[in-house]
Amino acid sequence: MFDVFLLILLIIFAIYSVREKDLLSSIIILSGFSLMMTILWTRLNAVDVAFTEASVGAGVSTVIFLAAISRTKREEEVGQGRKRFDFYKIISLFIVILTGLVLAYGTFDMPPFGDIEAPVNTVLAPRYIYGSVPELGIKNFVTSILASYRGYDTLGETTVILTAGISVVILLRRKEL
Amino acid sequence: MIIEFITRKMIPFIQLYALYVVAHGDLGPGGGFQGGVIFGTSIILYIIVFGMEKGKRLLPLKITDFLGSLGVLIYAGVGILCIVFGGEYLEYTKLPFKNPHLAAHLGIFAIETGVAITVSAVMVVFIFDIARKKDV
Amino acid sequence: MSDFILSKFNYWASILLMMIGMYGMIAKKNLIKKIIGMNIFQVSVFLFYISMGKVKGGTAPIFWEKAVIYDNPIPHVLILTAIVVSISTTAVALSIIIRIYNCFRTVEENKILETLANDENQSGNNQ
Amino acid sequence: MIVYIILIPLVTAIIIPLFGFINKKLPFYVTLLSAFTNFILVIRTAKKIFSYGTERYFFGGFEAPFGIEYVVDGLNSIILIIISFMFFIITVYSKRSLEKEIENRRLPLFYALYTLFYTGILGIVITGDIFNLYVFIEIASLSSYTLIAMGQKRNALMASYNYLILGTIGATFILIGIGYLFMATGSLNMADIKLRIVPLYHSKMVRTAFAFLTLGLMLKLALFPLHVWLPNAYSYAPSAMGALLAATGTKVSAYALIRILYSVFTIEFDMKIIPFNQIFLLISLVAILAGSTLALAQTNLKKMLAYSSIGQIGYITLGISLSNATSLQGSVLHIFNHSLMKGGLFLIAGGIFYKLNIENIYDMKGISKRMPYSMAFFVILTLSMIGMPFTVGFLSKWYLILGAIEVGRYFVIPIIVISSLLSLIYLWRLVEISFNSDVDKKEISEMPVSMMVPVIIISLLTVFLGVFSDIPISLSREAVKIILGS
Repeated sequence: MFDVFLLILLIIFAIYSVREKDLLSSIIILSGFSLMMTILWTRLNAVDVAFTEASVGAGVSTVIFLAAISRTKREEEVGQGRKRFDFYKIISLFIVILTGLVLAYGTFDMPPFGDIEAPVNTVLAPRYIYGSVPELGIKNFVTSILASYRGYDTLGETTVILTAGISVVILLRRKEL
Repeated sequence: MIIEFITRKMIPFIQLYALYVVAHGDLGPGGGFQGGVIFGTSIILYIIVFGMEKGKRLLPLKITDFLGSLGVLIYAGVGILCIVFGGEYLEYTKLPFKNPHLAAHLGIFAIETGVAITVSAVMVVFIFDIARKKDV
Repeated sequence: MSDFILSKFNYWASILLMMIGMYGMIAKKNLIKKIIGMNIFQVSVFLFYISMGKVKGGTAPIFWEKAVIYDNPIPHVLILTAIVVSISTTAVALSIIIRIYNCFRTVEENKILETLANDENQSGNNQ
Repeated sequence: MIVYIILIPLVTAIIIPLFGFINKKLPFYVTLLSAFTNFILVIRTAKKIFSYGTERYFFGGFEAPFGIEYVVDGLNSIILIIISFMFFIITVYSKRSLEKEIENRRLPLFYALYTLFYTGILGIVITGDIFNLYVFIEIASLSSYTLIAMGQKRNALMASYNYLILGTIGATFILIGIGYLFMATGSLNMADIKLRIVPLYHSKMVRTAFAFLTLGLMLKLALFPLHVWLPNAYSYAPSAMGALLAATGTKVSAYALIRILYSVFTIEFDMKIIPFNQIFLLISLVAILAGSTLALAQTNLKKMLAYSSIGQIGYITLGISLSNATSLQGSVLHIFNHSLMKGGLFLIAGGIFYKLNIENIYDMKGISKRMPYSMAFFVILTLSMIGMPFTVGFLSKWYLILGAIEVGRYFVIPIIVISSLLSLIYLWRLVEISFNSDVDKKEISEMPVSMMVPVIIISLLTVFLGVFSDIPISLSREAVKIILGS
C-alpha cells in the first residue's frame, strides 16, 4: 500500500514540476521526485540503482540544473495574451495520450507484477544468479553482470560519460562566455 | 569559517567512503560508477565552499581532462590484456593470476577503478564548466 | 478486479509518468523546462524496467545464504547504464542551452525563432 | 578479430585529446591513420565473410544469449564497407575545411568526438545485442549533437538542440521498445529473440514493442513526418560533419530498421500479422514526393541537399515496405549509393563554401568558370542522383521498380519517375545557374587538393560501380540472403 501511495505522490510531483513557472522550484521538485524514486526502488530491492539515482538524479543532476539556471534565466515566460485554444498544446496532448494508450495496450498481456514464472525471470536470470558465485566468485550479481557478463555495455556507458565530458568542454570552455 | 572547517574535515572521509564503495562493488551495493560520483561530489563540495579559484588550484583542468580519458583507457586496456593472455575481450578469468576467481576479482576491480576515475573527473568537469560564470 | 489493478499498478503509474514527462518535453516552450520533462520521462522508463525485475518474496540480488528467491538483477544492470546515459544527455543539453542563451539572450523557443526569422530577412535584404 | 573494428576507433578517440596536448595538428593525422587502418580491416573482414560466412564474437567468452555478441554477416559487411570508406574519405577532406571553420585549439577535441561518432555508428552496425544497440545509438547521438552545435552560425545551436530533443525521444522510445520486448521474451540477444518470438505473434506486448522500436528508429531515420530535425542539422553543421552525417547517419538508422524488422521480428510478423507494410509503403511514397518537392523550394544549397535526402530515405524505406528479394536488394543498394552520392554532393557544397563563402544557389552565377572541376563532378553526381544508366544511382532505382512490378504495385513506378524528374529540376537548377555566362570572372580558384581528391574519388566510383555493376549487385545479393534468412 505504501508503494501505491508513493506512486501517486510521484505523479503529483511530476505534474507540479512540469507546470511550475519558477524554474528553481521546478528543479527542486524534480530533485524531490528523484529522491522518492530512490525510496521506491529501494523498496523494490534495486539497491544499486537506488544508490546511483540518489547520487546522480538527486545530486549531480540537480547541481548542474541549478548551475545552468544561474547562468540563464530563472523564470519561465508565459506567452502574452494567453490564447484559449492553443493548437500546438492540443496536438502535443493528443500525441502524448496516443503514446500512453499504445503503452497501456501493451500492459494487458503482461505477466502480473512480481510473477516468478515471467519470461524475464526464467530465461537469462537463473544463469546469472546461480552462475555468478561459482564462475566468478562475485557475490553482488549486479556487479557481476555489469562488469563481466555484460561488461561491454559498461565500456559503452563509460564512453558515453567521456563523450559528455568532451562535449561540455568543447561547448563551454571558451573566452567569450 | 565553520563551514570551511567542517568541509576540510569532511572531505577525506567522503573520499575514503568513495574508495570503499568502489572496492566493495563485488560484495555489496556500489561500484565504480557510484564511487566515482561520490568522489567527484567531494571535490564539488570543495569548489562550492572554497570557490572556483582554489578548486582549480587543487585540481587543474588539464588534469581532469587527462583523467577522464585515462579511465576509459584503463577499461579498454584491461579488455585488450585479456586478449593478450589468450581470452576473449574482457574475459577476466584468463588473466594470469592464481585462480580464475582471483583473476575475476582483480579484473573487475581494475575496470571499476577505470570507471570511477572517468566518472569523477567528468563530474568535476561538468561543475567546472557549467557553473563557471566567467572565464576563470 | 482490485487484484488485476494492483498487479499492473506499477506499470500504469510509470506509463502515466512517461506521459507527463513527454508532454513537458514537447508542449513546453522553455528550453530548460523541456529538459526537466526529459528527465521525468527517462526516470519513469527506468521505473518501468525496475518494476519488471521484482519477484514476489525475492531479496535484493546479492548473494546471501538464507535467501531462497532473488529479484531479477538484469533490469537493474540495464538501468544503471541508462541512468548514466540520461545524466550525460542532460549535461550536454544544458551546455547547449547556455550557449543558446549567450547567443540569443533568451531561453524561450518562440523568441529564438523570431530572432532567427529576423536574421534571415535581413540577410535577404542585404543581397 | 572483428572486435578490433570497434576497438581501433574507440582507443583512437580516447587518446586523441592526449595527442592534442602535444601538438594541435597531430590529432588529424592520428584520426586519418586509424580511419585507414579500420578501412583495411573492414575490407579484410568482409572478404573473409563472403568466402566463409557469418562471423560471431562473444564478449568475455560468454556464449550467445548470456553475453554480448558481435555479428558480421553479408548484410552488415556491405554497410561497414561504405561507412568506413566514407569516413576515411571525409577525414581526408576535413583537414582544410575544419581548419577554416573550427578554431585551432578546439580541433583535438573535435576530432575526438568525430571519432567517437564513428565508433558509435560502427557499434550500431556490428552489434547482435539489442541493448548494446541502444548504448551505441546514444554514443553516436550525443557526439553528433555537439558536432552539429560546433557550426559557425548561431542557427547551428538551435538545430542541435532540436535534434537533441527529438533524438532523445527517439532513443527513449527505443528503450521502451526494448523493455517490452525483453518482458515478452526474456532475452536481449537479437537471434535469440527471433527464435522466442514465434509463439508470441499475438502478444500485445510484442506489438507494442514493435510500434515503439520502429517509431524510435523512424525518428532517427528522419522519415517524412518526423524529419523536422534533419535539414537544419545537416546544413548548419560544419561542412565535413554535415557530409559525414548525410553519408552515414541516416543510413545506419536505415540499416538498424532493417535489422529490427527482419532479424529481431520475423518477416511473417511484419507482413501477415500486422498491416505494417501497407502503412509503411504509404509513408515512403509520401516521403519521396514531399522530400523532392520541399527540396525545390530551397535556395540554400546545403538545405536543398538535406531535403533531397529526406526524399531519398523514402526510396530506402520503399524497398523495405515492398518486402521482396528484389526490392530489398534495391534498398540495400540505395543505402550504399546514396551514401556515396549525397556524401559527394555535400563535399562539393562544402568546397564552394570554403572557397567563395556562398551558400545561396542564386549567388552562384558563373561559378563553373571559377571552379570548373568541382562543377564537372557535381554534374556527374547529379546524373547519378537522377538515375542515369551507367551510374550507380541507376541500379537501385531499377531494382526498386523491378521489385514493385514483382508484387504488382505498378503505381509505385510513376512516383519514382516523378520524383526523379523533380530531382532533375532542383539539381539542374544549380548547374544551369553556375554555367550562366553573364559574369566574366576568369581566374580559376579551385578547392585545395586534399579536398578535391575525395570528390574525384567519389565521382569516379559512382561511374565505375555503375559500369562494372557486378560488384555492388553481388554484394547486395549476399545482404538480401541474410535478410530473408535463407
